[in-house]
Amino acid sequence: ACSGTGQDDSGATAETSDLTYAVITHSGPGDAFWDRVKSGAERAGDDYGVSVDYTSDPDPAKQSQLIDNAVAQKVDGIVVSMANPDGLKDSIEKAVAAGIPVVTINSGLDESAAFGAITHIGQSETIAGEAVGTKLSEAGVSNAICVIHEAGNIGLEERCRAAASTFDGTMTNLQVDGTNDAEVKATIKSKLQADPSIDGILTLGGQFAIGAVGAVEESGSDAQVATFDLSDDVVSDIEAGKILFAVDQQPYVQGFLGVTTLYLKSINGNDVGGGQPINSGPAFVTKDNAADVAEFAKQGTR
Amino acid sequence: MATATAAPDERLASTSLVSRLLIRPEIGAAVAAIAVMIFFTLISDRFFTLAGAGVWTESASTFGIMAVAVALLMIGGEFDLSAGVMTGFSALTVGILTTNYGLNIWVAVLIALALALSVGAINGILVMRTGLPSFIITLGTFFILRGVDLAVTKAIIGQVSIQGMRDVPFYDSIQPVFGHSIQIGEGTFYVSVLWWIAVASVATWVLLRTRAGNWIFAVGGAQQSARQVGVPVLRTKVGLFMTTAAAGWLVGMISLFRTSTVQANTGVGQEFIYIICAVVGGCLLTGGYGSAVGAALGALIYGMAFQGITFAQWDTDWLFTFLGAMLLGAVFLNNWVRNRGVTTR
Amino acid sequence: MATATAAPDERLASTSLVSRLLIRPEIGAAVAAIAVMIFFTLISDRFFTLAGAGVWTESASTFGIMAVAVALLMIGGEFDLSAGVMTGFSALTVGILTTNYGLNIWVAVLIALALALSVGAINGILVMRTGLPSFIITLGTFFILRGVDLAVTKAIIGQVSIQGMRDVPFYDSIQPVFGHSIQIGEGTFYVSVLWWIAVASVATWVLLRTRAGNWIFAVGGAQQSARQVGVPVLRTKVGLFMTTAAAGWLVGMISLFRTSTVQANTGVGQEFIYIICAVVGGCLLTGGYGSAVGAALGALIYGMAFQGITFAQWDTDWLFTFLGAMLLGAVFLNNWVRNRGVTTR
Amino acid sequence: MTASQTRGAAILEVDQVGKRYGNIIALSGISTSVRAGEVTCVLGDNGAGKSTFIKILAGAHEHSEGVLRIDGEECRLSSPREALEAGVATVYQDLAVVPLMPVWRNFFLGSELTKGRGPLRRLDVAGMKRTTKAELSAMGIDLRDVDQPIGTLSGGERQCVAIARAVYFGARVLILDEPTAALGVKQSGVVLKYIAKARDRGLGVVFITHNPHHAYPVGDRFMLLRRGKSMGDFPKSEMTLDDLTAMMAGGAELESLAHELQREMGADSSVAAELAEVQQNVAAKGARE
Amino acid sequence: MTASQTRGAAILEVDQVGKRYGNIIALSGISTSVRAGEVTCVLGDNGAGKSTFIKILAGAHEHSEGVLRIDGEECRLSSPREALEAGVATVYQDLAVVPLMPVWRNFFLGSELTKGRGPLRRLDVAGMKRTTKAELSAMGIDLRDVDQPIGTLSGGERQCVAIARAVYFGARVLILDEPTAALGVKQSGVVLKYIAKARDRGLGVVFITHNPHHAYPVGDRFMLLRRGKSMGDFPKSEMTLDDLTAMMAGGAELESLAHELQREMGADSSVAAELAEVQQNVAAKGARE
Ligand SMILES: Nc1ncnc2c1ncn2[C@@H]1O[C@H](COP(=O)(O)OP(=O)(O)OP(=O)(O)O)[C@@H](O)[C@H]1O
Ligand SMILES: Nc1ncnc2c1ncn2[C@@H]1O[C@H](COP(=O)(O)OP(=O)(O)OP(=O)(O)O)[C@@H](O)[C@H]1O
Ligand SMILES: [Mg+2]
Ligand SMILES: [Mg+2]
Repeated sequence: ACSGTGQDDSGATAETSDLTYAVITHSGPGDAFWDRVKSGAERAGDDYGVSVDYTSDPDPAKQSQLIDNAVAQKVDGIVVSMANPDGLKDSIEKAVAAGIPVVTINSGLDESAAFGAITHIGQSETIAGEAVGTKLSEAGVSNAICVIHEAGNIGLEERCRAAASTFDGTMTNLQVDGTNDAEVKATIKSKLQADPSIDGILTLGGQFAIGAVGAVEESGSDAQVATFDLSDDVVSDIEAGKILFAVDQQPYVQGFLGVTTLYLKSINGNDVGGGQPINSGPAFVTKDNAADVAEFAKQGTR
Repeated sequence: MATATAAPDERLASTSLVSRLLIRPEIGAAVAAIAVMIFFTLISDRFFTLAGAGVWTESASTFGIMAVAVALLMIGGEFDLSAGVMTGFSALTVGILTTNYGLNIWVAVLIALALALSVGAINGILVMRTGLPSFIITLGTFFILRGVDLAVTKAIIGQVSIQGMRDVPFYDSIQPVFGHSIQIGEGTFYVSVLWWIAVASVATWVLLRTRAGNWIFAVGGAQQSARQVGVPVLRTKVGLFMTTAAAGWLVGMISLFRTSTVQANTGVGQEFIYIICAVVGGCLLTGGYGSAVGAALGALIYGMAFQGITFAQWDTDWLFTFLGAMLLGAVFLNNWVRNRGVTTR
Repeated sequence: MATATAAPDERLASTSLVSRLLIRPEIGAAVAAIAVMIFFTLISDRFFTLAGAGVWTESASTFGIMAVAVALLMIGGEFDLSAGVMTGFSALTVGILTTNYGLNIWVAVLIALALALSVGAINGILVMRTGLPSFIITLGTFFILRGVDLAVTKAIIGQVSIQGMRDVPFYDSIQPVFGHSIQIGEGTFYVSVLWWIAVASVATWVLLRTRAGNWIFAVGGAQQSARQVGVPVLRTKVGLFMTTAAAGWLVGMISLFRTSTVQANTGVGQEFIYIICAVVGGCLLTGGYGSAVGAALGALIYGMAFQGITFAQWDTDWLFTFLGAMLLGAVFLNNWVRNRGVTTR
Repeated sequence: MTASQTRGAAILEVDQVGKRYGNIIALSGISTSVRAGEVTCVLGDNGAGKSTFIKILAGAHEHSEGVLRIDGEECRLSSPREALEAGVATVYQDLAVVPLMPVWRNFFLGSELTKGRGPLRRLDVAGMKRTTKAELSAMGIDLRDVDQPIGTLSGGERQCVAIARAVYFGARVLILDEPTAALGVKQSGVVLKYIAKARDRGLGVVFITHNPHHAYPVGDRFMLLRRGKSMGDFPKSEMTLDDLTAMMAGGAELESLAHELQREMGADSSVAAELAEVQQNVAAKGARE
Repeated sequence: MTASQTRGAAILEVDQVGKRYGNIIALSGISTSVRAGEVTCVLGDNGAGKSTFIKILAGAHEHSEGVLRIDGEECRLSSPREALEAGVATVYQDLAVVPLMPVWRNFFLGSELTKGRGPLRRLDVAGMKRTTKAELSAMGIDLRDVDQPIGTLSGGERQCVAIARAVYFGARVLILDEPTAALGVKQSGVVLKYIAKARDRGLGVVFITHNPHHAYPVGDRFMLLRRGKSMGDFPKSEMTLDDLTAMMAGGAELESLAHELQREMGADSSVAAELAEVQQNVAAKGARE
């Protein structure tokens, strides 16, 4: 399997086994969050000398086809994110029935065991979102917008819904076109101008936070920006006080641990977690600890 | 006066059976499909197994049903950009009516069909009455439906995906019609493959052997002329839009009963895959030329390429690059084969 | 023998200046733009302010630059589906070359232009040499570029968006060219608006007052006939594809220097917005008819509608529904206005 | 000088019809009727409005003024299909064929032969191919293959398909817009024969041509259009071939052209001679009246 | 009976050229030459291959066999542009116009007039409109408006634009494929005059028509095609108008048609009479030889 850069120390692996694991997520192509899951999984594959195949599709029907595909390929284990558990039920059960160990990551905590997965790693968008809602209230925000950069994306909708559920003030969703950075900024600007009482912006991806910061500056609003996910620029903006905080769900961990769990199952029969889910986060990055994560954000692993 | 005789015409060069075969629009697509199949069989030893075939035929089948309908529409000279979102729209209708309002599932399925057909009819009538290109009209309906899917679903059930379909009464009575699967060896084959074959066969029969088929070619090839010789242009075109909508409904049902769930953004962006399949299968974007079998084969090529890339275990960052290269390769091959058959200039 | 006289021709009904004006393809778009503007001004008191205008002109400007180029291409009878990713491709090229390899930013910008032009030329040459529809060829390049954008970026910088552009040497020397903004009252206006106006003006001049413009209309309207009277079809079409690619580069630079970042999937799906703007502005999808000013106005309509919905504070779950309804409304109005002007059947 | 002689009942009648395309007045104030068993020739310069007139009769364009009556009943033809159903078959100047479709499918387009019943009702492909081949070879067109796309036929072959089709389906009225324009001498002869036959079978025929030698022998009445207006409707009894040629050439302004041609092309030019003769005729007639 | 009389140098020459469309042999083994100051008429039945032949000369189709020489040098014309640059202007049977473009833009398409220099070089719109209007009215076409899309002109008006354009730009060779087909008597006369003028100016002209009355007066040599093959190339000195009509009508098989027509249409049918006369002529000639 291919690996990202910055991991040239992977020579630690002595022998390579012929184990193959499939990591199948509900991400769209090029999504920054899921890209880190992928990096984590591939790094684990390199470290353990196993091959890792990462595939993804946001449509549950297609994602389940990818699982069927992995089963047809007779992989040695499957890591799967279950944003839409109903849609994957048949395929996961079929995989389990075929004797392939399955680990669920990120979302699908409730169904994981029922479908026959050996464990669940992550925490869902819901937990992260709820934590964000609380934290925004603490910061004194009362009228916030939640910027959804892909209409109808189940994970993004869930984040906003969860954040709104624990947030004390009002939170409205704003749909923007995530494939056009300049438009994201312009749309946020429009919103800020249309409703000057907005004092908080929650973005769901690092690069959109940068746009939000720009929009705040240009429209003369004093809204505070918070975001999911990190990036180099986000960390510097946090250090500069332009971004209040960023939630780090530690996606890298979800990918890495997913593969690790399967690896241990393969070589040693371990059931990591012993049937209990393993939490991967969330971690908040604020002005206080931003410097610590800056280096990793630069690498693209946090 | 010269009359037709059975004697060979000196103005015709003798041609082999092969080159006469090559004239059919679907042959190029068939050759390309075989090439893609061989390619992936060589690359991955799991691709050409029963288990593998189960996966890529399933993947191809839903594309195929839509591609055939879209191909008919394209032969008739029109596009339907709302075709993709129509699949989600139908499935959401059924999902909401049953899980939220507790309607009988058979009734819900029929209501969804009626809704789909109405949207198709509206598309057709708007296109014909305003004289605007169908590209822009159906883009409008695409946008409208897309927003409706999201907003209505969220407003009614509070989230963006339907959950709990399996617990709806009579679910098991209807599920086999659209989502049944059988095990052959180690491969799982879905009933959607039969639907695909059935749709392609009926479409081929209609195109080549019925008056309606003749009219479809005519309205796509030269609408004005067709009108002048008395083809009922309005009826033909509206019928085509309704056919596409009905196919969208069928695929929506297949996807709903296959996975027992549907999301508010299901089908968004798929409309182009259908058009791609039809074009790979030899349909002209300008209308008046193409075949249903070709479109079905186009979907097979797409399905095989899509799943084959996973079988080949290539890095999926490159997914689209591979897909693009495969598609171009398939179209070039198709084109080359067709040009062997006939040189029209 | 009857010769042309200045005397009024009895075979012409007298027409008012108004109805003669209405024949120009862009008038419908202008009327629709004004209608949309009035609509949102009535709905939101913040829309028609300097601050508001700053936002929607900015939004319209990048769409507008691309829409004009895409309109030229459409008038010339072709599509370019790779136009959207081209913006991301150019910006990523600059981003990677500067932040990762430390290349001089001016040189990087020129290299990106050269790459864009080559892709455009390849598109054009493939379309002309194979005779395949540009829809399918540029779909292939779209897929390929999309994969390249993601995979190469990922492989080189290890993540999917460019970081740290602002720290690149000489960034401040080039930023004003593409990303400069000025404050007028409480509105921020970007230099991209000037680019938009410049591109639309040059394109209009080329279309209406140069030989190349004549050829563009001809190759789009009737390629075979154009070829027969000696129009250099290959040159014209390849030039059009290169123009579109160059516009993609320009928009990529504007977006890069305005936001100082770019992600691997920038521009995916935007190609349809460009086509929509061109069609709303009165271009025919079948080629041979349209105007650059119309396309620029189409972009203005799209930009106003898109931002206007946010200004109106409507629930953005319905965003696409509103957008679809606005678009259909604009096209219907445009069409109605044009039909007032000329009844061709 | 208006026609009064009737051979049969008026099938189609127009009264003061006109047609505008935007601000262009293509036709105005035309009145005439098409009678069973009679051939009406429509004459006129290029751009006089002949095709526009025919398209109104055929239902391809709706008229913008005046009344159209079929069998005495006032009606508006909003589509050619309605006209076809009333038994009016038309050969359009632009032929109305679908280039990518095979010849036989074009021949039967809109009026396909079928066999079988219910869901098994299907095209009678063999029958249609046979008929097409036979009808075309009766016109002297020996096609290699009726499965060839019609767009690959020569101009004249295509024209023959359009004529053969109209003749085959024409039930009560046959409208022909310059059918012989692209045809060779032999094929033109066949078309004239068809027209005569159709007339004898009791059909009403409207025939447009620029060739007086084609119009005169078959025509019963001659309607002259000039610049979108009718110049009158003359029965054959009031016309000679020369009158007709004069009318078709525009009557006046001919002298100079005839002289010029004779000078340019020498005395062997039959066109010049014809024009000259016509011109004298016109002059003579003018003197008589 | 092969042509030997030459009025000027051969500009275009073809030797055993042929053209296949897939398995359809449209043309084979044609040899002839186009000489300065000479009008070559190409005759033949519908579908004989005339347009195909012309398209080879005009560079619109590449020939599949044989050799093509321009000014004695062997070459392949891969685009009409090359032919135009060699001074060959063509009127195609399908006219080669862009329907949505205004008349004047169509007239100058590919050879636009410009004024100004460098980046300011721009179309000379006024000049082009003026020229278009003037050239068309010289042909007797009085357009309402040269800004009208050419697709809205009548068939004959469109034909005149195509002819006027070719005549205006034709430098050394003028090729006309059935230019008079859709034209009225007057316009046809003008076209014949143009052909004669072009010949006198020393251009080589290739002229296709189905009308012997148009072909005979202006033609110097007559090439006959039948079913894709050449039946020979005759100088005018060896031909009479009747020979020509006979050749154009296909010679044989005429008798029955002539009789039939005479029966159908009565004695006043000039076509029938003509055919009958021709037929006798052919018979007589056959007897002589
Ligand atoms: N693109 C093509 N593909 C296949 N066959 C063709 C094509 N073009 C022409 N043909 C065939 O070649 C033959 C010669 O056609 P051509 O147009 O040269 O005839 P023509 O002599 O000009 O006839 P007409 O007098 O009717 O215009 C015809 O039989 C026609 O069917
Ligand atoms: N769609 C249209 N829009 C505008 N003007 C038109 C349209 N169709 C025809 N015209 C004009 O109407 C006039 C009459 O056209 P029509 O085709 O009836 O002439 P015609 O008598 O058939 O001529 P021809 O002998 O050349 O075929 C022409 O001057 C033409 O320019
Ligand atoms: Mg006409
Ligand atoms: Mg011809």
